[in-house]
Amino acid sequence: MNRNYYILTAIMLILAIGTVFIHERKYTSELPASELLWDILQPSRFVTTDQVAKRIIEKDPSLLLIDVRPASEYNKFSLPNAVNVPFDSIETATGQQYFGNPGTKVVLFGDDGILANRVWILLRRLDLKNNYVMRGGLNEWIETIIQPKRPKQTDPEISFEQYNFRRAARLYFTGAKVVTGNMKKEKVVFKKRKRAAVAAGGC
Amino acid sequence: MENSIKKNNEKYINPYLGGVLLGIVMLISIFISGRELGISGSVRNTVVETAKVISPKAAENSTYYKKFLKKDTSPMSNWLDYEVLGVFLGGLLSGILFKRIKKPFIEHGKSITAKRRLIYALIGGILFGFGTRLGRGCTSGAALSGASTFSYGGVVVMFVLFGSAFAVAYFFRKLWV
Amino acid sequence: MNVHELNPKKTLGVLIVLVIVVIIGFLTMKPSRYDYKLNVNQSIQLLKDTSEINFYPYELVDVLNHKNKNVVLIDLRNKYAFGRGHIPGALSIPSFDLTHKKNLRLLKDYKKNGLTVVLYSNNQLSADGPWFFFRQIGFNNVRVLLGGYNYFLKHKNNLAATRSDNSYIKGIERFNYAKVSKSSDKSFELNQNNKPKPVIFKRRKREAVAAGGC
Amino acid sequence: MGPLVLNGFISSNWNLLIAVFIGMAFGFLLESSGFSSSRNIAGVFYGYNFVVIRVFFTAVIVAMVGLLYMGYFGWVNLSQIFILPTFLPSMITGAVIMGVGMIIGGFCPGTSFTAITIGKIDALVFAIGLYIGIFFFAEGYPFLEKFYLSANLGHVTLADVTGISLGWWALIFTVFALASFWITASIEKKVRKRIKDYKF
Repeated sequence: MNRNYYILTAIMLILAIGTVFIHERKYTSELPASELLWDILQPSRFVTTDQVAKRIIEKDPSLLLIDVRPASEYNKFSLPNAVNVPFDSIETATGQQYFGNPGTKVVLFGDDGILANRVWILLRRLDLKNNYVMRGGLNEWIETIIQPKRPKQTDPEISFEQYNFRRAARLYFTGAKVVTGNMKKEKVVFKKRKRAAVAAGGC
Repeated sequence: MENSIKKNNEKYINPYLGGVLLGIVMLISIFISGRELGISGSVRNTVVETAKVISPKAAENSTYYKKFLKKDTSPMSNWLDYEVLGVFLGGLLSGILFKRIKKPFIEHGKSITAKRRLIYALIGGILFGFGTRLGRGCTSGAALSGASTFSYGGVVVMFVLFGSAFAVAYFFRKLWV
Repeated sequence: MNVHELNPKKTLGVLIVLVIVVIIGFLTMKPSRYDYKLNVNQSIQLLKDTSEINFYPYELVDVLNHKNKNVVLIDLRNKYAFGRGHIPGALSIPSFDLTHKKNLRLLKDYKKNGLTVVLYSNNQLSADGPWFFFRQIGFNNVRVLLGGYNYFLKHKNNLAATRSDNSYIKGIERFNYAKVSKSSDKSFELNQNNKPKPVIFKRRKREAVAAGGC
Repeated sequence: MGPLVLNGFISSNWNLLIAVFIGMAFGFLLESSGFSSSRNIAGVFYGYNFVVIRVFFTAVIVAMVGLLYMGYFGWVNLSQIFILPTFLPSMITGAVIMGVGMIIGGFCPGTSFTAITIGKIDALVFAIGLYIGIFFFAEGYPFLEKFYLSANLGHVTLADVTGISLGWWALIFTVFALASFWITASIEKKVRKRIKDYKF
C-alpha cells in the first residue's frame, strides 16, 4: 500500500469531521441580517408625495400603489388605483404577488411614513426589491397635494413651481374625479412569482 | 506480464483523482448553475421532441409529453441537452488524449458472442431507460447528484441501485466474468 | 496490480488544493455576529402591539430626573449634530456604527442588565428603521422615542404636559381623507389666503392607537 | 453569492455555454476514469474491479463536504440549489429496475454516451435501448401515473427526514466511503488472483 493513501484518507476524514462543527446556515432566502441595517439606512427608498402625484397623473404603468393600512381604513379612502395589502398580510400569498415583480415600482403608503417604512423593511428582509415608501403618507398627501399652502413671497422660485404643480394636481385628484369616476377601477393581476429562484434540475 | 498490466493500467487516471475532480466539477456546477449533472433527462427530451415531430397531436394529448412540452420555452430545460453535448465532446477529448478511440467495435466477455452482447445491451438499455423515469434520474442525475446534495431520494436510489445490481449479479455472471 | 500500490501524487495535489480553498474560505469569511431572532411573522405580530415598543416624550421626565435609571438613551444622529445639542445623558452612536463590534457588545450588556435602550434621531422615522432592525435581531429591550429630538427640543420645558398632546403620534389620520379630498374648488380658494386649514383631528384614545398598529 | 446564474451574476445564455463545459469535464472524467468500458463497470459486482465504487463515492463525499463548506462560507445559498424530490415507492422500483438494467447492459446512461465516443457499438445499442425504454414509459404513463406520483415527500434532504444535521451525514458517508475503499482494495486483490486472463 502506498503511504500517500493514508494521507489522503486522513485529509478527507479531517475535512468531513470539520463539517460537523461548522454550523449550518439556515436554509432561507432572506437577506442576511448583516446587510439589512445598511439598506435601512439608505434614504433612496423614500419618494415624495409630489413624485407620486406626478406618476399617477402621467398614468405610469409601472407604478403600483399599495395601501398598508387595515382594510376598514382602505375602504373609506385611498389613493386612486391603490391596492390594499394590510401590513399583517404581506407574507401571505395574496400579499406576495404584488411585490418583487420585475418592471413594477411598488410605492407603499400608510397614514404617515412609519408603518409603510416598517413594511418596507420586512419586504427588504424577504429580499424583495423595487419597493418605495411615500414619505409622510396620506397625511402629507392631504397637506401637500389636496391642501397645498401658497408659498411666501420670500420663498424661492422653485416653491412657486411646486405650488403650481400641486394646484394642478389638486384639480386632478378632486375635480377630475368626476370625469374618471365612472371608470371602473381595474384590478391589476400579476402573475404569481416564485419566491426565490431555485435551480430547476433533475435528470 | 507485470509490465504489460502496468502499461494498460496507466491509460486510466487514478480512480480517486477522477472522483475528486468529479466532485469538484459538481461543486462548480452548483456554484454557477445551482444544479448538478444529469443525463437521462436529455434522452427524455429527445423522446419528447421526436414524439412532437412524428405526431404533434398525440404528443399534446399524452399526459406525460405534455408535462415537458410546456417547459420547452424556458432555457433552463435545455441545460441538460447542452450538458450532454458536452459529455460527448469530453468523452471524445479523453479518447483522443489517451488514444482509446478505435474503429467501431463491440466489447464483450469471453463466454458470450458479440451478437448476444448487443441483445443484452439493448435489453439492459430498455430496462435502464424505463427505470430512470421511475427513479427520476439515472446514476448521475439521481444517485450521484442526488446523494451529493443530500437528497433523501437520491441516497435511496444510490443504495437500492447498487444493491439490486449486486443481488442479480450472480445470475448474469456469464456476461462479464 | 492493485490501485493502492500506485502513487496518488496528483490526487493528493488536488485534495491539498481543496484544503487550501477551504482554509481561504475560513480566512475570508465575514463572521456574522448577529442573526435574525424573530421571523417575519413574529416581526409583524410585534408591530400589532405597540404598548412596549414606543417610548413617549413624557416618559423622559423621569429619566432626566434620574428617577428612572433603567433607561439608556442613544442618539443616532451624527457626531456633529450630537455636539450641537442632545438630550441630557444620551449616548452618541451614529446609526451607521450601530453594528460595530464594540457597540453591539455594549447593547448586549444593556440587554443582560435589563436596561431599556431608547433610540432617537431627529424624528421618529429616522430612528424607526434601526429600532425595527434591532428588534428583529433579538434585542427586545430596544424602544423608539416618539417625536424624536425635534419634538423634544420644542417641548423641553414642559415634557410632562405632552401627555395630553398627540401631535407626535404616528399612524393616525389627521384629516378625514375622504371628505377633504372631495372638497369643492371654492374651499380651495379660501385656503389660498393662508387661512388656517380646517384640520380635522380625529381624537382617539391611546389604546386605540395601539390597536391600529402604529 | 452563488448560484451565480440565479443571482444574476451570469446571464442564462452563458449558462448554456457553461453547461457544455461542465458536461465536457464530466464526460472527460468518466472516460478517463475507465467508465467507458462496460467490463470495468460490471466488474464492481464480481469483485474484480472497483473503479466505479471508487470514483463514485469519492465524488459524492467530496461534493457533500465541499457543499457544506461552500454553504458555510456563504458562497452558495443552499436554499437555491436543486434537491431531487423524493417519491419513495416509484424511486425504489425505478432503482431496482435500473440495477438490473445496469448488470445486463453493462452501462449507465452517462457512461454509455462516453463509450459511444470511443466507438463502442454495444454502448450505442444501450443508448438506443434507453431511448426505447423511456418511450415505453411515456406511452405507459397513464397507467403508471398514480404510482409515479404517490408518496410525494417533496424536495427533502436527509436532515429533514432524520433530524440529524447534514454535517453528521457528510461524516457518516465519508467514513463509510473510506472504509469501503480499503475493504474493496483487499477484495480486489484476492479476486484478481483467481481471474488471470483479464487484463486490468
